[in-house]
Amino acid sequence: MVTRVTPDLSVQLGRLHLAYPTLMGSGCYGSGIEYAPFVDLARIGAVVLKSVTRQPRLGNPTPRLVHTPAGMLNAIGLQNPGIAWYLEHDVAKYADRPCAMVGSVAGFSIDDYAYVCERLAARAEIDAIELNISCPNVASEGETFACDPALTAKVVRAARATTDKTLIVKLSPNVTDIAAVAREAEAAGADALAVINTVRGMAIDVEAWRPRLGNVTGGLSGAAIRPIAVLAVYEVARAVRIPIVGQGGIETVTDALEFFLAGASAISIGTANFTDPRTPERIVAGLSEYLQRRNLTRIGAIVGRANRGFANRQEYEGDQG
Amino acid sequence: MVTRVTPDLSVQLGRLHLAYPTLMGSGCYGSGIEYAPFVDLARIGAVVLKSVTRQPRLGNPTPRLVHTPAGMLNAIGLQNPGIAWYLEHDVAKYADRPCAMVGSVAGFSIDDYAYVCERLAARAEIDAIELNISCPNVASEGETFACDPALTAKVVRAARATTDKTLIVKLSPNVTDIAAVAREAEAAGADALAVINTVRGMAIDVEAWRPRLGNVTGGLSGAAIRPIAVLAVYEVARAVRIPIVGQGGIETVTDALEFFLAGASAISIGTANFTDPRTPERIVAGLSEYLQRRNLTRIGAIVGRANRGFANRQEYEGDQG
Amino acid sequence: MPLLESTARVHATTVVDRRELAAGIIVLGFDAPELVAATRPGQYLMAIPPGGEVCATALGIYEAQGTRASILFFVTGKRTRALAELRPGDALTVMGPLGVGFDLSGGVRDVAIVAGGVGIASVLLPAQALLRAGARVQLYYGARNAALLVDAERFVTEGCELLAATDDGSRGHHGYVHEALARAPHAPDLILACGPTPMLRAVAKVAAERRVPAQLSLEETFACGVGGCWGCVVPIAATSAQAPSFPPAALGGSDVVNARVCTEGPVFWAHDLRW
Amino acid sequence: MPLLESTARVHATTVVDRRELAAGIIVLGFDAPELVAATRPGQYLMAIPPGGEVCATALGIYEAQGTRASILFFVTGKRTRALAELRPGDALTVMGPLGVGFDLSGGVRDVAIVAGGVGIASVLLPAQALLRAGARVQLYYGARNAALLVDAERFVTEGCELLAATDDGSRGHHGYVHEALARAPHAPDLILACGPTPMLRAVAKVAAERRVPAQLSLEETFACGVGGCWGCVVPIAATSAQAPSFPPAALGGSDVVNARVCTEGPVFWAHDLRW
Ligand SMILES: Cc1cc2nc3c(=O)[nH]c(=O)nc-3n(C[C@H](O)[C@H](O)[C@H](O)COP(=O)(O)OP(=O)(O)OC[C@H]3O[C@@H](n4cnc5c(N)ncnc54)[C@H](O)[C@@H]3O)c2cc1C
Ligand SMILES: Cc1cc2nc3c(=O)[nH]c(=O)nc-3n(C[C@H](O)[C@H](O)[C@H](O)COP(=O)(O)OP(=O)(O)OC[C@H]3O[C@@H](n4cnc5c(N)ncnc54)[C@H](O)[C@@H]3O)c2cc1C
Ligand SMILES: Cc1cc2nc3c(=O)[nH]c(=O)nc-3n(C[C@H](O)[C@H](O)[C@H](O)COP(=O)(O)O)c2cc1C
Ligand SMILES: Cc1cc2nc3c(=O)[nH]c(=O)nc-3n(C[C@H](O)[C@H](O)[C@H](O)COP(=O)(O)O)c2cc1C
Ligand code: FES
Ligand code: FES
Repeated sequence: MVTRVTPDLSVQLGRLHLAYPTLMGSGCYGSGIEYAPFVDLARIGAVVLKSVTRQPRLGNPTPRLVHTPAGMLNAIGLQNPGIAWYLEHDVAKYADRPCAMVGSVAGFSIDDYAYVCERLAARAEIDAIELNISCPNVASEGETFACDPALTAKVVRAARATTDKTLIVKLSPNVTDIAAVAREAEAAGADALAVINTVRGMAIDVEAWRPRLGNVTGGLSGAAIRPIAVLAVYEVARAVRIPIVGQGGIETVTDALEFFLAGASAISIGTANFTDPRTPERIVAGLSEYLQRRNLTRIGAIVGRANRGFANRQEYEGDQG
Repeated sequence: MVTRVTPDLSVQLGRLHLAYPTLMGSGCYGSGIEYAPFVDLARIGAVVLKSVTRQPRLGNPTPRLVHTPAGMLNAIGLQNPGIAWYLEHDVAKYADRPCAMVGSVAGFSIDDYAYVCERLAARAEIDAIELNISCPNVASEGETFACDPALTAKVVRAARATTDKTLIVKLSPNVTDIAAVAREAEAAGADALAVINTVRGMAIDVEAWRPRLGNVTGGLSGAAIRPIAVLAVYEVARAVRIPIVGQGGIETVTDALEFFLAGASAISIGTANFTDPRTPERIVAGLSEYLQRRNLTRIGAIVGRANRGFANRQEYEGDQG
Repeated sequence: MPLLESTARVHATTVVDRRELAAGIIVLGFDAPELVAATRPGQYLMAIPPGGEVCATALGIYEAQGTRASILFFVTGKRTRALAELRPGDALTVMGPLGVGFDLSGGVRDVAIVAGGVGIASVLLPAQALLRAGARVQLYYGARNAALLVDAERFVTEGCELLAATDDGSRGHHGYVHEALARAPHAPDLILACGPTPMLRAVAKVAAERRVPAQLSLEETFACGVGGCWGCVVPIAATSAQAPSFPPAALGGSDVVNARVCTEGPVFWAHDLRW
Repeated sequence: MPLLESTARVHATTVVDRRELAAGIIVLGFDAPELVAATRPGQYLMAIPPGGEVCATALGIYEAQGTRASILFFVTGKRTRALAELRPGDALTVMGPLGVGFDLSGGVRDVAIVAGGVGIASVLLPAQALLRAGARVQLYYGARNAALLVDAERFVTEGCELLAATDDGSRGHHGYVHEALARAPHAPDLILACGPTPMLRAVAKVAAERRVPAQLSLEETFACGVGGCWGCVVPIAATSAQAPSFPPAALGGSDVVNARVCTEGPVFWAHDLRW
């Protein structure tokens, strides 16, 4: 006998409980408020806020965006008012938040990360912290932390020491072995991993003979990078036990399912919001339908099931009924 | 006064002179013979042959191909009859070749590469050698050489010692710093660099709960990876003085121009032949028109011109007339 | 969480009217009474092309009256090609109205509107509003040739004085539209302009020379269109009323901040721009 | 360089006829006399969809007579959707004919053709050839329901005996088409089959049990379609006449090699397959 119950889509990332397994990608969704006229924020899991740094940043010169086949390049350059102003003027707006708010921290030194993380995590309006150690658009100012396992370990350890709130570490695809970086982040105390940030890329204006982006290079996102992201999640899932927030080109429920099956416990939607802000609610509805059709009661049941060969994940329970 | 002359599209890669700056990507164009009913091979620069290894290889299990947004994943697994059989049965077919034939060498040890390179380069029918040290689809059998600058140096030095013919070294995008690998390849004696091979990726069948490729992972090619490839060429061009064969998602003359402006002296077309085998002749015609429109007499005039900031290339001569 | 005081919404509408004004220049009319009620002159919308392309596309709100709104666009790429395939009866989803419009307060009496090419799509509503308020409206309208001066007569019917300019001289002034503006015998009270960036820069220069305040509707590559991605910025004076909230001390002597064209704009005062 | 002895070419043709046989099942007819002259039953072509999608798409050559050839396809994804938009007068580029067809030599008298769904597109030409040669042709034709048994009557008109099977029992045998074949009172001389892989496996099993030689037209994901990429392989017996040139010693005791469906196939003898 099969009873059709509404499947449980909730997910636990460290101490953070989300009603839906859908996060909105940092830098793509502002503070969430910008999207409030178009979506019911109570039906998404969390907004990951735009990354904030210790000092204010004016960001990169325009143009900051280029559309490319099945994707786009961006080079925003972490424009933000700096942590002091942010705490004073912006954070209070999230007091009555309808979904979880994840603060995103960026920086240029280990001390930067720890400093900003501590202050941001101290605020009640912020439910968890994501460490953006993988932004490809500020590389001129220093090596990307997530491209070096040892640096990753150090920065995660420093941030970990400042807060008990859930710490999500965002990894870069611009490496040879993402699993090695993931292992260091886990060992250093990360509660979850965001996989992946954008892939480094460039486009050239062939009439003007110059790069299309003011910053010369940018980060590639959207459907074009989905196969790269699915593999990254798959490899990281086999290397660590902490949950993964899969992202990179998720547009439809089928795309989202690829990430869950590859080993993600939750997903993040960035660029697809620019196609249609109704994308998150369509994906949530599609996940419910899919689980019901297969007689599964919770999203956790499919996490990491693309390959029965890996043994270090506990969600396996098979189709039921 | 402006005289419209047919621009010179020829290019020199080490000792190899090509009438057209268009190579057909290894593994995408068979031996060239397969495409002879559909294109005039005399109007392309060179065919880079399917990679050959020391021992015969049956290749990866089916499915070997998956279509993805603006691209495709492949995991052929270097199916080939091995160098001995290849020399005996296949190479003689190229005696009356209408364009240059570049032999592609793959392997699993430095000795493999040197062994196959020496034997293949000794044949008069083979005009140059490309070292495929960056195939992502046989990784289970050992590290990809092009992901390690030191290994790259060793394998290039070993191959270099076996022949005076032009040696093109094919680099992988699956690294943090492709310029570092490029510098090692140049120092070890490469005459030219092929930039880039495919990007590692994966796709999952969400109904069957298994990877779509028999090999689990594969290499992503096509327009989706073009921004990644353009950046790789741009970075390598600033690191080395030897010519670059740019590739990754070139479908139109505009795409080709991006690569020349980024710093490629020649381009390679792979996946776009699957869309339409007339792609190479369209691109050659388009390059001629573009150069004429801008009163340039040779393709070399635009190489590396996307950024006037780099000083180590000699082709700069500005729009003429 | 306090919502923005925004009247913008997602509107699932139906195309009721399609006109091809010239080769590759399309007007699509659709029923969207709430959008019409909320729209102020100079605002735009994000149109979601059928088929799920990567990003929605920003288009001015051309007409807005009663229940009917319309968009006017040039077919330049994938997304406008997809929109051009829509026929009456087809579904069309739009988000809007978005951005700040033109500031038509202050009782201006004599206004020059400058439109270049597709810029015409954003100036009908301000022209109508000004005419309703009793102002004199001169439309300086430039295009490559006469055939591309689409709907010019429509503006005359509404009550505008038309001053055409074409690159090939096939109608009106032979040359750029800002040249016609520069030569006008008396300066207007206010200039409103929408068109390609080089035209807007030239208009700003003429406005400065003639000491006329000018509002420019800018175009940048957009991603979100709603202020969420900070991809569409233009440098403006930190002292501008449109400057985003930012710590003044952070500017290190510079008086420039990056404002979002989609949200702080698309209309900016020419004297505020630092581009 | 010695060319392959190939009659395949790129043909720039024009659509002259478009029929929708059922919802999402389209036949496009086009003029291509050289293609028709070169085509053997069971061959296919690569159709280049308008709009420059990533890969051309493999489709059986459905009809080929005089100057007119046609393709019959199900709209399943991007590429077939693009082809479905073509109308009479539109340009269509195809490459072909490609692959080896069915082997109809040997004077067979009594043939069972098994077609599942879109597999029907590859079996009209062999049916016609066999009928012309005086053979009895039984068409075992399976689909989800009666409406999807497209052009069934056409085959009857040509002279085939039709044995339908539908998943929902709406016409003919209620169940799979191979079940109908398994129950046939006498075994045919030869079986030809084209359809989904599970159907082909089932047909191969029936053929083996009844000791009838069977030729199966396989489907795999293609990239080049011309033998250049080795992406479309299927394992077959190394002893098969269709096995690609390969050093026997290399097989290490295995008797299996990977053959390209696009070039060594798409038609293989069932007994050669090692899938
Ligand atoms: C606030 C605002 C309001 C606007 N209002 C209107 C309006 O009312 N009507 C209107 O028509 N437009 C308007 N635009 C412009 C419109 O948004 C863009 O032109 C539109 O997004 C075009 O989309 P597309 O996909 O059709 O073209 P795109 O593909 O974005 O192409 C646009 C241009 O870029 C070029 N291009 C595209 N890809 C490449 C490439 N790979 N290499 C080189 N060049 C390339 C094309 O040739 C074309 O000229 C407005 C823009 C803004 C910001
Ligand atoms: C030799 C040969 C002959 C053939 N002859 C014919 C013929 O005569 N007629 C015919 O109709 N077909 C034929 N086919 C099949 C045909 O080539 C393919 O079905 C066709 O390429 C479909 O292309 P498409 O882009 O429209 O669909 P695709 O996008 O390739 O989709 C095909 C199938 O894959 C599924 N799919 C696509 N993308 C995804 C995704 N991201 N996730 C999950 N599922 C997905 C779709 O649902 C669909 O069922 C033949 C194939 C071969 C090899
Ligand atoms: C315009 C834009 C801005 C972004 N800004 C940030 C950022 O500030 N911090 C960050 O961690 N990631 C940033 N990202 C990366 C996204 O959060 C996301 O990881 C990535 O785009 C891949 O997902 P997608 O393909 O769904 O967009 C940005 C992406 C885009 C497109
Ligand atoms: C089906 C397929 C097979 C390939 N096989 C090889 C190979 O054997 N050796 C090699 O060096 N590169 C191989 N490549 C990589 C291509 O030569 C090329 O570098 C890459 O696909 C990027 O270019 P493209 O986007 O134009 O295809 C293969 C690519 C494809 C799509
Ligand atoms: S387009 Fe996203 S902030 Fe303007
Ligand atoms: S599809 Fe390329 S070899 Fe068959």
